[in-house]
Amino acid sequence: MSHLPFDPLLVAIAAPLALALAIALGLPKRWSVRLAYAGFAVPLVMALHTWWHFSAQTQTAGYAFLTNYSTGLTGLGISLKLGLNGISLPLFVMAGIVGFAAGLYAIQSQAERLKIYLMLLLIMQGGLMGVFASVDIFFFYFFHELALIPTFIMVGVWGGRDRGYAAMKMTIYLTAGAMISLVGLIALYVKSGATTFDLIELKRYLASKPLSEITQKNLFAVLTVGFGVLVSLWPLHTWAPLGYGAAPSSNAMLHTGVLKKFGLYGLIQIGLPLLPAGAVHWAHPLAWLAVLGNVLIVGLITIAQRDLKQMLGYSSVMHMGYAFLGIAAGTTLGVGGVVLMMVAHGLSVALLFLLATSVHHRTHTFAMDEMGGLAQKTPVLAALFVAATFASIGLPGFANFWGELTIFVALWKFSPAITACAVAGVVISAIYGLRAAARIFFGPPTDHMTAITAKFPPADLRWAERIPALVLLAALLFVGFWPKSLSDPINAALTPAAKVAAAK
Amino acid sequence: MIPATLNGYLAIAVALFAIGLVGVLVRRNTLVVFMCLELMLVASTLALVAFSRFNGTMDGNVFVFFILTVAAAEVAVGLAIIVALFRKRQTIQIDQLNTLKH
Amino acid sequence: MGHLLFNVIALFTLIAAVGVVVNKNAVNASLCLLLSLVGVAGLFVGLEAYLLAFLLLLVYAGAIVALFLFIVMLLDTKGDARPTLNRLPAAARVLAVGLVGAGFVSFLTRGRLPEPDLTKVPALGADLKLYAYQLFTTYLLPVQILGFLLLIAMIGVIVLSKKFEGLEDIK
Amino acid sequence: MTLEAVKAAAESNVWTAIFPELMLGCIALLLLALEIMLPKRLHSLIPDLAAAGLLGTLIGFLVNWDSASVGTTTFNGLLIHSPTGQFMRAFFLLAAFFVCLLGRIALAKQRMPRVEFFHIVLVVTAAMMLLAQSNHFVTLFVALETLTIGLYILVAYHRTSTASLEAGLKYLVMGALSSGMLLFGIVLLYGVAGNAALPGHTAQGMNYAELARFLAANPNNFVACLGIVLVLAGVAFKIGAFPFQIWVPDVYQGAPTPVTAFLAVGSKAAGFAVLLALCGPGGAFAPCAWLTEPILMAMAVATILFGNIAALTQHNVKRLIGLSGVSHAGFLLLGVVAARQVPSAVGAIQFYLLAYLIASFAVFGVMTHLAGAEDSDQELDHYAGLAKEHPFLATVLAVGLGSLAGIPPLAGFMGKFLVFVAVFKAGHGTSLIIAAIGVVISIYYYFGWIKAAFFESWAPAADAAPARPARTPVGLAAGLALGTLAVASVVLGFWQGPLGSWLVLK
Amino acid sequence: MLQHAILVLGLPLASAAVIGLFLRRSGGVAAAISTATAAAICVLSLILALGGERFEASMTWLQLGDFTLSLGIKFDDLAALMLVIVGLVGLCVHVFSLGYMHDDANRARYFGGLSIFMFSMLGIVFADNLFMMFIYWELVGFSSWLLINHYLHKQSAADASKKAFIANRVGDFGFLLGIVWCYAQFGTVNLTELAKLADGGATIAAGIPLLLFCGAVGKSAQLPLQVWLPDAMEGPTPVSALIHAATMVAAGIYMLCRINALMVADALTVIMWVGTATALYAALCAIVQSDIKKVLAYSTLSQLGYMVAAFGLGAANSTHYHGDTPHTVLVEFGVGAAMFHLTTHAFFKALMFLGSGSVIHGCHHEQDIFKMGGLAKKMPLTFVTFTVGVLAIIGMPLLAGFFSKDAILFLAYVNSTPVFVLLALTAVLTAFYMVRLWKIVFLGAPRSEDAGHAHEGGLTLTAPLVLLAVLSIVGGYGWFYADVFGGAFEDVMALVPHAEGTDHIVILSTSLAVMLLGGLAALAFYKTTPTDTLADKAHGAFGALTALRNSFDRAYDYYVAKVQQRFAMLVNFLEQILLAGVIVRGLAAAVGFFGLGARALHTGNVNAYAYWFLLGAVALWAFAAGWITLS
Repeated sequence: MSHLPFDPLLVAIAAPLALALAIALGLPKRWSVRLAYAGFAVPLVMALHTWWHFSAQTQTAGYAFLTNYSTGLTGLGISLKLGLNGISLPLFVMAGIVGFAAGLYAIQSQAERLKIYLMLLLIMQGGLMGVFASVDIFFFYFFHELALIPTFIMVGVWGGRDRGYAAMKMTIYLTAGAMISLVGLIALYVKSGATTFDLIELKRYLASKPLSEITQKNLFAVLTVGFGVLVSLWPLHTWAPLGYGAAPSSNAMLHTGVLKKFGLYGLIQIGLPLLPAGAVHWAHPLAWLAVLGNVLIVGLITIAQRDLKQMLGYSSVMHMGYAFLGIAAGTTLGVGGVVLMMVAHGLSVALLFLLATSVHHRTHTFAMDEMGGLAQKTPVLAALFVAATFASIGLPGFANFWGELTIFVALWKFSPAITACAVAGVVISAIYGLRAAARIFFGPPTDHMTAITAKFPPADLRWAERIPALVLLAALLFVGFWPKSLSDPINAALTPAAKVAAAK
Repeated sequence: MIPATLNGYLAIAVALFAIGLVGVLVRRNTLVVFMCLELMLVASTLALVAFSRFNGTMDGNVFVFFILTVAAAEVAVGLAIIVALFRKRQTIQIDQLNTLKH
Repeated sequence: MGHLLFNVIALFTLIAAVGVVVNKNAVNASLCLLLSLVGVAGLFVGLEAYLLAFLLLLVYAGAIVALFLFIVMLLDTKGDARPTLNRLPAAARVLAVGLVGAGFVSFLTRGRLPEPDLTKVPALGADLKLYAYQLFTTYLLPVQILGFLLLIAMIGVIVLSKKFEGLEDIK
Repeated sequence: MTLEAVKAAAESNVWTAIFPELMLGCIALLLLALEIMLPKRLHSLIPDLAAAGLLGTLIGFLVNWDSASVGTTTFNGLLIHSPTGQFMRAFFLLAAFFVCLLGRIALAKQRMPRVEFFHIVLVVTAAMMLLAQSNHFVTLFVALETLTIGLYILVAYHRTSTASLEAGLKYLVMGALSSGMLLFGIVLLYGVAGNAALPGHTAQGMNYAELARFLAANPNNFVACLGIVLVLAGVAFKIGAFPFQIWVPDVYQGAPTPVTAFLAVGSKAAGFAVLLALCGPGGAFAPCAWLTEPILMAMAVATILFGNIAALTQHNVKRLIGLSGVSHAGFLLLGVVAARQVPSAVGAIQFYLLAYLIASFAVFGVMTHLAGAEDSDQELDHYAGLAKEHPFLATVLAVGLGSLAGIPPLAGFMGKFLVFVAVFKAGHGTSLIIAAIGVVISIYYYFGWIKAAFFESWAPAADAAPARPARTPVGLAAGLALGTLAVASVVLGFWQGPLGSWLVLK
Repeated sequence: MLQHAILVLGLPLASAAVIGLFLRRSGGVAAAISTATAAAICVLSLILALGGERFEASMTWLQLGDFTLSLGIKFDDLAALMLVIVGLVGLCVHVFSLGYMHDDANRARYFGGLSIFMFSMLGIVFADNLFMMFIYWELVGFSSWLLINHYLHKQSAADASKKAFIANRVGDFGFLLGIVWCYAQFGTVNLTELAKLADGGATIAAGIPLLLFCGAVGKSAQLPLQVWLPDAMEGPTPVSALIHAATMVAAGIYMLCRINALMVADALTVIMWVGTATALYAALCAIVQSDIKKVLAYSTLSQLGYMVAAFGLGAANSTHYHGDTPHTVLVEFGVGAAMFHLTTHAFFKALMFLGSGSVIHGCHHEQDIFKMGGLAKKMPLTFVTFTVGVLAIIGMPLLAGFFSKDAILFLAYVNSTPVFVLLALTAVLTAFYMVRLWKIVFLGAPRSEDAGHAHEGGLTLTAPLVLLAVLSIVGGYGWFYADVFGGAFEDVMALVPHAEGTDHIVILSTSLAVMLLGGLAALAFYKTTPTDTLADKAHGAFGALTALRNSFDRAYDYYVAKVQQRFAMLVNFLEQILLAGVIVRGLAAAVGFFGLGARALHTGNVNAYAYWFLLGAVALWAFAAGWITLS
C-alpha cells in the first residue's frame, strides 16, 4: 500500500472520469475549465507519486500498489485489480505527463464547445491511466476502449480536413483491431483454463501448466494482428496518418502518444510472458514485416509527405516498427528497449503534434511547401520544434535514443540483416525530420508566409502553449539523461520473464 | 387408395398444409392468402385430432379448441386490417401493397 | 369408417383445398375453403371427434368463412387481375410447387410412423365430459388467456374500424 | 378422468404464482372501465395510470422476487417458475413500462385512440410473461398467439397511416405463416411422442420435460426432427433470425415507434425466452442438440452477417434499428448455442437482453421525440445537427447506439463480452470471428448515425432537403426516463454488482 | 583529477543550459559565460594534461538484462593530447567569436551552440566506450547542425546544415552497426577491454572495423561522404575553424586511433586508400574554388585524407605470426602520424580559418577571393599570421606542418609506393592552391570597394591569430611536447615515425621539392586579376576540375531528387492507391455492395417474403433430414 490514505491508482483513474461526469451532468463552463486543470494534474501527481515510491513498495509478483475491487463479475474471474509493475510504471507515468500536457494545451486552445472537448479528453485520460494501472486483462482492454471512444467524436467534431471520413475509417479500423484482440484475449482466458483475467494469477497458472505450442502460436498470431491494427503495424496502418492528420491536437497527442501504446503494452505484458512459444515462432515474420513495412516502406512514404500532420502521422507509424522489432527480439534488452521507446515516443510525438498545431496557428496551413522562415518570427517555437524533431529522430540526450539503441543492440543477436535495415531507418527519419524542420522554420519566407504574416503577424509561443511543451521536453530530457530511473524497474520486471523464456 | 390409418390421416394433413403453403406463396389476393393460412391451421388441427385418436390421448383434442379460437381472432384482426387498408389504398393486391421496401 | 369413404372425403377435401389456391375468383375461393372445411369436419367424424367436427363447422364454416365471404363481397375485388399481377415469374411458382411437393414426397417416404392398433385405443375425443374436465381444470389457464386474446382482438377490430370522435379519421 | 384427478388438476392451478400477470390483466380491464367512466378531460391520465401500474407491478414483483413458487411447476405443468423466467418477467414489465412512456408521447403527437393501446400493451405483456414461464406447448401457443395478435393490432394501430396498416398486414401474413409452421411442428411432436409403438412414448407430449424424455429415447426420429425444426422456424420468426428475418425492416418501419420498440425488445426477448426453454440446458429439445445446435449456429452466423450487411446501406432509422436488431438476434443465438454446455451463457444472454433493452429504449426514446406528426421524419438526414440543437437527446442517442454497438464502457459491450466468453468456452471459436466481423460492420452504421447527429449540421436549402423535423420538447418524465436509461447503460458497463453476480453464478 | 574531468564536461553543458534557458535575449552575457567556460576548459585541460595522472572511471547508466551501458571517462595520453587541442583551439575560437559575432542578433544562440559543441566534443575525447562515443558523436553532429544553420534566413544554410547532419547520419549508420556488432561479438564496447581482448588474440571480423570506420568517413568527411563539409562553410567562420577544421572533423581520426586495437589488415588497406583518394580529390577541387572558406574547406578535406591515409598506412607490416596463427598487432605508427598531423593541422587550419574570418570581417563579409586583393597592407597582422598558416600547411621546413607531413610521407614511402606518389602529388597541389589563395587575397591591388576599405579587427580577433600562429610554428617540434608539456603525450608522440638515414633524405627532398614546385607554380601562374587565371588560360582544365568537384554533388542530387524522392513518391502512391484505395476502400465497397444487395432483397412484396420462409423451411428440412450437417 502507499503512504497515501487512498489508492493513488484508483484516484488517478477516477479523478478525470468523475470530472468528466460532472461536466456531462452540467457543470458550468467556467468551473469546468478551472477544474479541468485539477482533472489533468491529479493523474500526473499520482503517477509521479507512484514513480517516486515504486521501489520502496512491497511487491507481489513484481507488482506494487495492488488493490482489488469487485464489480460483480468475480465469478468469471473479472475484477478491477489495480497495480503497477516495472513495465506499466513507466507508461503510467508517461500517460500522466502526456495527459497533463494535452490537457493544458486543450484548455488554452479555446476550442469551440471547450467544455465538451475537455470532457472527452478527461474520459480519455481516465481510460489511459486505467489501461496501464489494470492488472486484470479484462479491464486493461476495457479502459482502452473507454479511452478510444472520445477519439472518434473528437476527430469527427473538432477534426480538420476529411474529418468525417477519417473518423469513420479510424473507428472501423480500431474497432476491428480491438475486436480481434478481444477474441484473442477471450481465447486466452478460456484456453488457459485458469478462469481468471487476473494477469498475476494467469502467469502463475500458466507457469505451471503452459499452453500447448500450437495454441500459443495461434493465440499470439491473433493478438499480434489485433494489437497490430491498434499499433498500426504495416500494412494495417492506413488509418493512422489519416486519423492523425484530421485529429485535433490534444486528441492526437493522447492517442498517438499514449493510447497507441496499448497494443505493444499488451504484447509485452500478456503476449510475451504467457505465450513465449508463440512469440518465438512469429518473431521472424513479425520482425521482417516491421522492418520492411513500418521502417523502410513507411519511412519512404514519410519522406514523400508534404502535409506536416500527415508526415507526423506516418513517422509515428514508422517508429512503431522499432517497437515491434524489440518485441521480436524478445530479450530483456529488446523488450526493455521497447518500453523505453514507448515512453519516449509518447512524449516526443505528443510534443510534435502540439507544436504542429501551434505552427498551424501561425501559418494557417499544414502544407510544408508553403511554410518557411518561421524561425525568425517565432524562435521559441522553432527551438522547441527542433528539439522535438531531434528527439524523435533519436538524438542522444533525449529519451528516444535509449529505446532505439537498446532495440538495435538486442536485435543484432536476433538478426544482423534486420538490424541493418532497421538502422537504415535512422537515416530515413533524419531525412524527413530535418527536412520538415528546415522547410517550416529556416530559409527565407515563402510567398504564402509573407502574405500570412502580413495579415496575421505571428507571435511567438505563448506561455500557455509553452508550459505543456516544456513539460514534455523536460520529461524527454530527464529520461534521456537519467535512463536508470526507468530502466531499473523495467529490468526488474523483465528479468525473471527472460529467465523463464531462456529456460524453455 | 390411402388407408384410413394414422399415416393416411397424416398424409392428408401434410398435403393440406402443403397446399395452404403453396397458396401463400403464389396468390396475390390478400384474402385468398388468408384463406390459405387458415387451411394450414386446419391441416394442423386435422393432424392433431388424428394423433389424439390414434394415440388415445385427450390433450390434442382440447388443443383444437384453442387453435380454433386463435384462428378466429386472427381472422377477425386480419380482416379488420385488410378492410382498413382497402379503404386507404383501394386494393388488396399484395404486389401493390409495397410502399414499405428497401 | 370405411376406407372408401375416407378416401372420398380426403380427396374431396384436397381438391377443394386446391380449389382455394387455383381459383381466380375470391368468392369461389372462399366457397372452396368452405367445402374443404366440410371435408375436414367429415374426417373429424371419421376420427370420432364429433364435438370438434361440429365446432369446426360452427366456427370455421359458420363464422370465419362467412366473414371472408362478407369481406370479399364488401371489397368487391375481381380476384387476381392478370396483367399487373404477373410480376412474380412463373418459375418461382413452379419452384414453390416443386419444393413443397418435394417436401411432401419426402415426408411420405421418410415420415412413416408406426401404426397403432385402432381397436385397442379408446376414442377419448368422443367423450364430451372429458373436454369439459380438461378445459376447466388442466387447461384453465390457457382458457383464461384466450379470454383476454378474444378481448384484445375485439378491441383491436374496433380500433381499426370505429370512427373516433375528436380524432381524425380515415380520409 | 376420476374426480380425484380433476380435483388434483384444479388444485394445481395456483393463481398466486402468476399474480403479476393477473395484476396486469386487472389493470387492463380497469383502463377500459375508466375510459367509460372518467370524464373526457381526465382521459389523459389513463396512459399515466398504465405506466404507473406497470411500474408498481414491477416493484411489487421485485420485492417478492423469491416467492414460494420459484423452482416449482404449477398449472399441471403448464408453467414453470425458474429464475430465468423470473428475470424475463421483470424484463417484460420493464419493457412494457418504457413502451407506455413512449406511447404517451407518440400517441399524443399522432392523435390516435389511447386507452386501447395501453390495454393491449398490458395484455400482451402478461402474455409475454406467461410465455417466459411456459412449460407446455399449449401455454406456449396460446400465450404466443396472444402476444402476436396483440402486436398485429399494435403494428396496424396507426390506422390513418398506410404504412402502419401495410406493416400490420405484412406482419400478420408472415406471423400467421410462422404460427402455422410452429403449430404443425407442435402437432408433429405431440403425435410422435404419443405413439405407443415408440420407446419412451408419453401421453403428455406437449409438456417440455416429458417431450425431452421422449426425445432422449428417440433422438433421430425423422418426424420428431421435423417437428423440432418447424417449431424452431416459428421461434426464429419471432426473434427475426435468418432466413425468417425478412419482414423485420418493413414492419419496423411501418409500425408506430413505441410498437417498433416493443417488437424489437419485447417480442424478440419473448422469442429468446422460448428458445432458451426449448434449446437451452435441460430444455425440451436438449436431447436433439445434434440437430438444433448446427441449425442455430448456422442461423446465428447468417443472421449476424445479414443483419449487419443489410443495415449498412440503410438510411431509414427504423429499418436500420430493425436490421441491427436482427444482428443482435444473431449474437444472442450464439449464446443460446453455447448455453447447453456453458451454464453461464444463460446469464450472459439475460444480461445482453437487459443491455439491449436499455440501449434500445434510449434510442427509441430519441426517435419518438424526433418523429414527425405522422411518425415520419425517420431518415438519417433528419438527425443532422441534433447535437447542436438538442445535446441531451444527442447524448442519449450516442450512449444508446454505442451500447448497441457494443463499445465499452457501455452495458452492450458487457453483454457481448459475456456472450463471447460463453461461446468460446463452448468451443465455437470460429463463429466468434464472424461475430467480430459483424461487430466491425455494425460500427459503420451505428457511427454513421452518431455521425449524422454529431458531425453534420442541418443543411436547410440543400436540394430537396426535407423540411426541418418538428422535434417534440422533452418532458420531465421522458427526460428522466431517458437520462436513467443512458446512465444505466454506462453504469452497467462499469459495474454489474449484485446483478452480475446473480447472473453469472445462477 | 576525475573531478576535473567531470568539471570539464559539466561546465560547457551547464553553460549551454543556462544560455538556452535564461539568456536567450542577453547575447553579451551569454558570450561572456560561454567564453569564460571555454577559458576554464582550456585551463582545466592543461592542468589535466600536465598533471600527468591518467585514469579510467565509469558508472552504470543504463542496465537491461545483461546489457550495461556505462557513463565513463578514459583519460590517457591520447585523450590528453586531444583535450589540449580542443581546449586551446576552443578558447581561441571563443575569443575570436567575441569580436567576430559582436553584431549578430542571435549571439546567445551562437554561443550556446558553441558550448554544446564543446561539451559534445570533450565527451568524445573522454568517452571510455563506443556507445558513449556514439552518443557524443551524434551530439557533435547536432551542434554542427545548429551552428551551420546559424544564419536562419539563408536557404543555403538550411540546406547545408541538413546535408551535414544527414551525411553524418549515413556514416553513423555504419558506425552504430559496427558498435552493435562489436558488442555482440565481444560482449563489451569498453575501449580498454576491447584492446585487451584484441591483444589476447580474439579474432575480429573485418566488418567490425570497417563499419566503425564508416563513422569516421561521415564525421571526417572522407570519400564518398565528403560533400557536406564544403557546404558547411555556410556557418559562421569561427565555427568553421573550430568544428569543421580543427576538432569535430578530426574526431573521426581520433576515433580510429581509439579503436586501433580492433583494426585488421584488410580494413586498414581500405582505410588507407579512402584517405589517399580523399586527399587527392579534395586537393584537386580546391584549385578551382573562389570562395576563401571553400578553399580552406577542401584543404581541410585533403588534410583529413592525409590523416586517414596515415592511419591506414600504419597497417602495412602489422601482421605477425605467432607460430602458425596470424596475429594482428597494434598499429602504432599510423596512430602516431595521424595524431601528430591532426595536432598540427588543428593549429594551422584553425589559424587560417580564423584568418579568413578576419579577412571576411574586414571586407564586410565578402568571401570571394577575386574581390579581395592587397590585404597585406590593410591587415598586416592577419597577413603575417595567415602566411605562417600557409607555410605550415604547404610544409615549409621548420614549421609545424612540415614535420607532421613528413612523418606521413615517410610511412607511405615505407609501406606503399603508389600511396606515396599520390600523397606527394597531393602535396604539390596543396602548395599550389594555398599559395594561389595567399597571393590573390593578400597581394596585388584591392579588387572591390569592400576590400579597399578593409581593416584589421580588434584585439579579440587578432590575439587568437597570434596564439595559433605561434602554435603553428612550435607545434611540429618534439621538444614542444616533451618540454612544454612535460611529455604529457608521450604515449602518442613516441609513435610518431621518424625517417632515418637515406629515408630521411629522400623524404626531406621530396617534401621540399613538391612544396617548391607547387608554390612557385602558383606564384608564377596566378595573376592578381578579378578573374581566375586558370579559368582564363586553361579553360578545359578548369572545367574538368569543376566538374570533378561537382560530380559528387550532382550524383547525390540526382539520387535524392530523381531516385530517392521518386521512389518515395512511388511508394506513397502505391500506398494511397493500392493499400488505402484498392484494398481498404475496395473491401469497404465490397461490403457496401453486399449491403445494397441485401437492401434490394427487401422488395416489400409479401409473396416474395414468403419465399424466404420457404427457403428457411427447406433448409431446416434439409437439416432435419440430415442432408446438411455442420461438423
